[in-house]
Amino acid sequence: MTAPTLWRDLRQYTPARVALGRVGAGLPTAAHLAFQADHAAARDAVHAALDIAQLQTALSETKLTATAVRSACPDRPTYLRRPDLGRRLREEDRETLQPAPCKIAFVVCDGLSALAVQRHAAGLLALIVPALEPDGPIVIATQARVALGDDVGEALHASAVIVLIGERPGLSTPDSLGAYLTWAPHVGRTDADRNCLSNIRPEGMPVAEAARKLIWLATEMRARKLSGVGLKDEAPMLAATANSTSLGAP
Amino acid sequence: MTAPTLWRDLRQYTPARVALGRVGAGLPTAAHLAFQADHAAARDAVHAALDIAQLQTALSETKLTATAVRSACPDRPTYLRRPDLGRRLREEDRETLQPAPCKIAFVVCDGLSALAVQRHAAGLLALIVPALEPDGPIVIATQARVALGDDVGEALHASAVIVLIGERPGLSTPDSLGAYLTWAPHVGRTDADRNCLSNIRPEGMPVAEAARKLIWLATEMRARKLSGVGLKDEAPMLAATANSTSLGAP
Amino acid sequence: MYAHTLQGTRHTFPDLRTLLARATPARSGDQLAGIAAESATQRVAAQLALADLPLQTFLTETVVPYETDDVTRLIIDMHDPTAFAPIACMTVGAFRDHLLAIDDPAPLRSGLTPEMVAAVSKICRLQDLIAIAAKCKVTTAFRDTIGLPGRMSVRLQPNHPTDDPHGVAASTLDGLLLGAGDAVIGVNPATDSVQGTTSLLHMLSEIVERYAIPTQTCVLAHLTTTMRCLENGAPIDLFFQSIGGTQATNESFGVSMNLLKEAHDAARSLNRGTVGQNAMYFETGQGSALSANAHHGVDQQTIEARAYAVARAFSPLLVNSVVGFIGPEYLYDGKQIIRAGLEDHFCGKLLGLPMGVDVCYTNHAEADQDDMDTLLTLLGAAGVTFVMGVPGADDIMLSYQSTSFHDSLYVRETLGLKPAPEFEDWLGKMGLSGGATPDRIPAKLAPALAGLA
Amino acid sequence: MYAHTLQGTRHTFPDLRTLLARATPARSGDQLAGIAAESATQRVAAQLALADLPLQTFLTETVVPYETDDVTRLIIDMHDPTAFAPIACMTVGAFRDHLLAIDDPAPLRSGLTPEMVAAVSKICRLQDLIAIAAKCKVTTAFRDTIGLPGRMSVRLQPNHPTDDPHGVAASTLDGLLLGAGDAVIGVNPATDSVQGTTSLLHMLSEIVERYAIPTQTCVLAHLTTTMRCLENGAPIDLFFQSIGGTQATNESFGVSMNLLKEAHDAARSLNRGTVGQNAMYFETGQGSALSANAHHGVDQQTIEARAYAVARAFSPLLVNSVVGFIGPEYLYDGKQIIRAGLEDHFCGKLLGLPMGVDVCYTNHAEADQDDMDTLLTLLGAAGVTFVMGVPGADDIMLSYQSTSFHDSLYVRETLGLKPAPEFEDWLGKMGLSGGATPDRIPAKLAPALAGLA
Ligand code: B12
Ligand code: B12
Repeated sequence: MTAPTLWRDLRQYTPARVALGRVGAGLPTAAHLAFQADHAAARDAVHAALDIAQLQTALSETKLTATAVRSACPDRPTYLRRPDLGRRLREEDRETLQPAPCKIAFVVCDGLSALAVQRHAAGLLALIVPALEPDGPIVIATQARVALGDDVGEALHASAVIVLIGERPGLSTPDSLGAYLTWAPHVGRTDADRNCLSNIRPEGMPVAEAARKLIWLATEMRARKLSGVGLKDEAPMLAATANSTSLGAP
Repeated sequence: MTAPTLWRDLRQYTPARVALGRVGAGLPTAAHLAFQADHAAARDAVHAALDIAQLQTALSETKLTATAVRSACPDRPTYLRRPDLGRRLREEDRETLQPAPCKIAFVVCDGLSALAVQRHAAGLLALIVPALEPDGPIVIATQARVALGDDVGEALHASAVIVLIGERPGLSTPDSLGAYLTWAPHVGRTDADRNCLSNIRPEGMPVAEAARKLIWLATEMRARKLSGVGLKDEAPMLAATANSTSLGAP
Repeated sequence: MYAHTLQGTRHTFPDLRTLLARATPARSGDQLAGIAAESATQRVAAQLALADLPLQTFLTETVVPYETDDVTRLIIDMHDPTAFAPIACMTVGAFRDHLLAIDDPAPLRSGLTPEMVAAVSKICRLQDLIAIAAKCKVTTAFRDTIGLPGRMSVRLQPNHPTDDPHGVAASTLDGLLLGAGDAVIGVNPATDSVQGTTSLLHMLSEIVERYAIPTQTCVLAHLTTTMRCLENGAPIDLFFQSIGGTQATNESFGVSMNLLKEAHDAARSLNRGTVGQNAMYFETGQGSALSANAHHGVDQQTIEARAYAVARAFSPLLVNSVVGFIGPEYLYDGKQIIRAGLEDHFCGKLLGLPMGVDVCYTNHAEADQDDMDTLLTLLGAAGVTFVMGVPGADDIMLSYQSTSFHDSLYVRETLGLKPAPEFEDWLGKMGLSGGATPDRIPAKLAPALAGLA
Repeated sequence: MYAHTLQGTRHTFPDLRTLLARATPARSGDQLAGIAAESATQRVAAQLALADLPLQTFLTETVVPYETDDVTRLIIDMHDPTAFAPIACMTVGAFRDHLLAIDDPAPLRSGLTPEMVAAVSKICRLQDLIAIAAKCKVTTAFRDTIGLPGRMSVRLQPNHPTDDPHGVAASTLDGLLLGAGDAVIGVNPATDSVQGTTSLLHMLSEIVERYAIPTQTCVLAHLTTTMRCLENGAPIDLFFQSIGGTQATNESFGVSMNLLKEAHDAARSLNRGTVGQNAMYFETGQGSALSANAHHGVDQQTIEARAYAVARAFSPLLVNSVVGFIGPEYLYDGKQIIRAGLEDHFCGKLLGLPMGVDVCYTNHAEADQDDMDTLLTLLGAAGVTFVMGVPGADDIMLSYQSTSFHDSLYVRETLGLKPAPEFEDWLGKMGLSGGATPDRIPAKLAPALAGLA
């Protein structure tokens, strides 16, 4: 690549909305209306529902099976206003989760982006589940928040839980997946007790990279019997990123 | 009265919120919170429902009887959003209004203040109905707008209609009644075709004064077969007001 | 037929007025009329199609027929191709860019039609509406000069439920003590009688004379009533009328172009101004056309802009959009009122009008004082020509909440805005710069002079 | 037990926190917590009771127990009775009047507790929140001076979903070209790894050095991560942490007073500032305590103000309320976000903090760009210390919409605000005053210097 000289050359380096031009202090019409169109689309994305059957089919391709549960939120509008309910299992569903002590359980939550789950969850599970020699189930939860994993983990008597969840859709990022690890999950855990990987999607952290980090973190967590602020992501960085401590000669 | 010298002396001349004091450019706390309390009350007033039975009893004290109809609005939220429906009779009710050509009909509408109607309508009708030798009915209409009088007038084949209606409640004026006169009412009349008397209430235009003006206007209207911008309120003013063309010597 | 394809879906709009309606930010009036966009996506598609529309289109396709509507005729017949020339080959979207980029849109004024400015407003964010309006300088004058940069005037609105002269005088004095009244001292009469209106005209004019205030007065009766007062020899500074954006709306208001012209001629021949002769005062407001069933399927904001074409034909001193006054049927909540207020101000200013806004709401709307503080502050930033001043924000006759005298002090202080220069001098002479401080009324403003004794 | 009788009905409130909660303007978070007023009338009654409450009460009745909460201990132990003396006998209502009347509230700062300022904010209209905040001057400094009158700074937020250095550099350059970056160039790292954070710290610091920008950098990792980077010798200007208004909230964030003190001490000993040594950067936001179930039945706005007590113990360069960031569970729509943003700014400023606001919303909230334009303009009028600058307003990593570089240009131009003086000079030297005009990148800002080749 040759050194950029024009403002718009910056666009090649980032999906961010750089080099939009300007009219006075304002945004040019084209950029402004493109933003409005993306906002309309992102608003719709929040309300998309998870296709559970499709997800189960995708999982079955790598021989994984999953049971579906729901949070205590009856619908999307409730979900948006009642995070407390999104963290609790629906009573009927708690009963279907048989306590059967296990080392690790997986909970796949729609969160705020069913699309993220639909697109990336099965692929990610296909890479991590076998590596972690799991003995617990995979649970698909809808209208769910991160902390629903605590309720599931507690119900199952799991030693640890990995939650995959659709992050809130951005203007340019409708399908970003988050992964949260919690050691000794039970209702009442706080976010200080978890670790998080975020922005899992092709344009963010690719699924393979996420799997590598998740496996590293889960292994450390089990070894140190600990998750949260006491556990830092020190998985060795990939060469490309590790070399970037300096900008290099100008 | 002695000439005022203090700002707060102005309060004796008007119910308006004068001489509130000031803190910087702002309103003192007491005045500000009094305003907020009045706003909460005024919002409630909008939603108060007309007690039709009570109104009929009040009318019967001066031997008047009235039939009740409803506009096409099923409820208050619809009323607030659909003025078009508030101007049309509910179909079932149109049928109950038998066409029987008459010189004048009266329609009492809740409008935006049931309280205004509850407090002043019967008193006003007691003064004007006998004076106008009416031959048409008195109709009580709920969830109604001014132009519902046109629909009623047309259904009855009335030559003229007088609508009494609750005006929107103000912060200090929850019970203000309006009166609208329309010659040859029929659906499609515009406000240019009507005359209006407003602010009928003890602190505004007292009922007796309103009756005097209404009778004058109705009489002129019938004589000239005309209402609206072509007809001006030229009822002789009462002495007190008429004398006020000049401020007098300072 | 207009169209735009968005995310694979083709959205079509049969005609110009439908395109405009679908492109308008959400509001209850357009929903009531059944012409609003059905989804956020459809709205954006309409905005994208609108952005691509050549401005020329507005000169060939009218939203209300030329043949049957005198407002349309006024718009088309008064259009000035020379002023239009610099933007003649632009689309609506390019026009927005142009407005944001240039320093002074004034030279374009007579080349703009209401529909053009309404269209561009629909693809503007609030900040665009503010930034562009702030560049539009519109100055008018009668006994003081309204609209100079860095200034904001106030209509003193001393209404009383019985038009009681003492009550009106007390509210007037209250307003003067708080620095209001440089736009006009304007009373809405409770009754529309010729005699009552005449009385009010006399008393207001005497107050202005005795205190020697460089301002003008107005009684906002129906124009036919005012014309009758004129015959009676009443002292009339400003001729007031509510107007709308279609012939049928104006008919429902009981007025016509001829009547307005007659009043304008009368005003000029009276020659009562000292520093200028802009002698008309108009009020408008989104929703009145729909309410009168006179909207021809056009969205309320476009119709509102058309009312400004009527106004500018008569060189008014003041034009006021009573934005939240009519009620939630047309602007449902604070958000809709705020947006509409800024749109109206923007459109009026672009067309060259001395735009004020009645920052207000009714008790049946979903709005409160916080929303009013918001709109007032934003309008201050946008350079609004004038706002209302009502004692304690509570109009005890019209039953709605507008801005108080305190509110205008607030916005003047916070944004560093001053009253009209002649009035500012007068306030200084009276010891009232920045408003009086409580307690004693200054001797120069002796209430007795206003008939209060 | 507190009470007020309104229109014949007696409203009672069992304790101070309930009184505060019922007096708060409506918002979804308090409804979620089940502590909001049940009706508009009950809210006004609570406000009236609150207005009558002596400020002294806040020194004797705590909303979160002193014994079990270190934030309460900090508040009570640091209270300065001398500064409090002038207002010691006032009620909350009289305090509001006082704040509106005086010119400079600064001398009161150390006599104020968060609960006092939260209480008074609850009985303020937006215009009061704006007018009073505009009087509070708070100045801090590191490599430039933040918060001088007539100035507004911008945090340049060049986030990237993989922390790619080229991506971060491109966004940084974009922001500099549009005049942003005087508050801080601050990246939220996508991953929280020590190695990743260290890389980012190095690259940001090199950009600042090579372009010789009088500003500071920050990577907003968890403070424990930043401390680990410090051990690695990474160049750290500002130490960042999210904080909350109760001990339990901070615990849920994985931080403690000790950790904050340790970081503050480290910052001072690094001594990297040139014109000042304010080296902490905190973020807060209504709702985080409730989300962590750490709110003790206290309304979210009061808890938020308590977070400022934590912040002010560490003389921060910048404090930022991320007002619309968390989502509609806590602030449902534009109206709630606008009010909360102005409250937070007001409370922070009264307590003496260099308050910025992340004017923002998420796609699951009922808000849009118009609401952001509104809040941004109002904050500009209120003298906000700094706002965010995100390319095109779209944070592609945190998935929310904040203010763009263009937005800050808009508000600077419309309200006549300037960047920090040192940065303003630098912009001048680079030929970037008022932001660059499109096309060519000035040679002095050669992208190669930022590693882009
Ligand atoms: C809202 C309002 C308006 C709105 C009406 C639009 C709408 N869709 O609501 C607008 C801003 C357009 C308006 C315009 C005018 N109005 Co007006 N308006 C009012 C107000 C504040 C409230 C009315 C109300 O609550 N009605 C009750 C609701 C429940 O019923 P509604 O069916 O929705 O209301 C209808 C009528 O009120 C009618 N209407 C409104 N104003 C007028 C005026 C006259 C003379 C008539 C006949 C009908 C009329 O419009 C509504 C829709 O059809 C009253 C003051 C008050 N306190 O009542 C003044 C008031 C009725 N209006 C008044 C005047 C003078 C006018 C104008 C003539 C001013 C002018 N010089 O142009 C114009 C033209 C009116 C016309 N002929 O069409 C005066 C009437 C004085 C009198 N005794 O005759 C009043 C009393 C206020 C005042 N004192 O200045 N008005
Ligand atoms: C919203 C949010 C917050 C909010 C959370 C409050 C709330 N009630 O929602 C606030 C502002 C308080 C916050 C704080 C912090 N956050 Co945060 N946050 C986010 C964000 C933007 C969205 C999360 C989301 O959509 N979740 C999905 C929804 C459906 O589920 P939920 O159950 O409602 O979400 C819960 C979790 O997201 C959790 N949470 C939020 N942040 C963090 C961070 C960590 C490390 C953990 C374990 C959990 C957690 O809070 C929510 C409520 O419990 C993400 C970025 C992203 N794109 O996802 C960053 C993100 C998760 N946060 C991040 C960080 C670093 C933090 C802080 C540690 C910053 C700091 N230095 O203090 C703090 C403290 C977090 C903690 N330990 O509690 C990083 C995590 C990086 C990493 N890989 O570890 C992310 C990825 C953003 C970033 N790159 O900077 N955050």
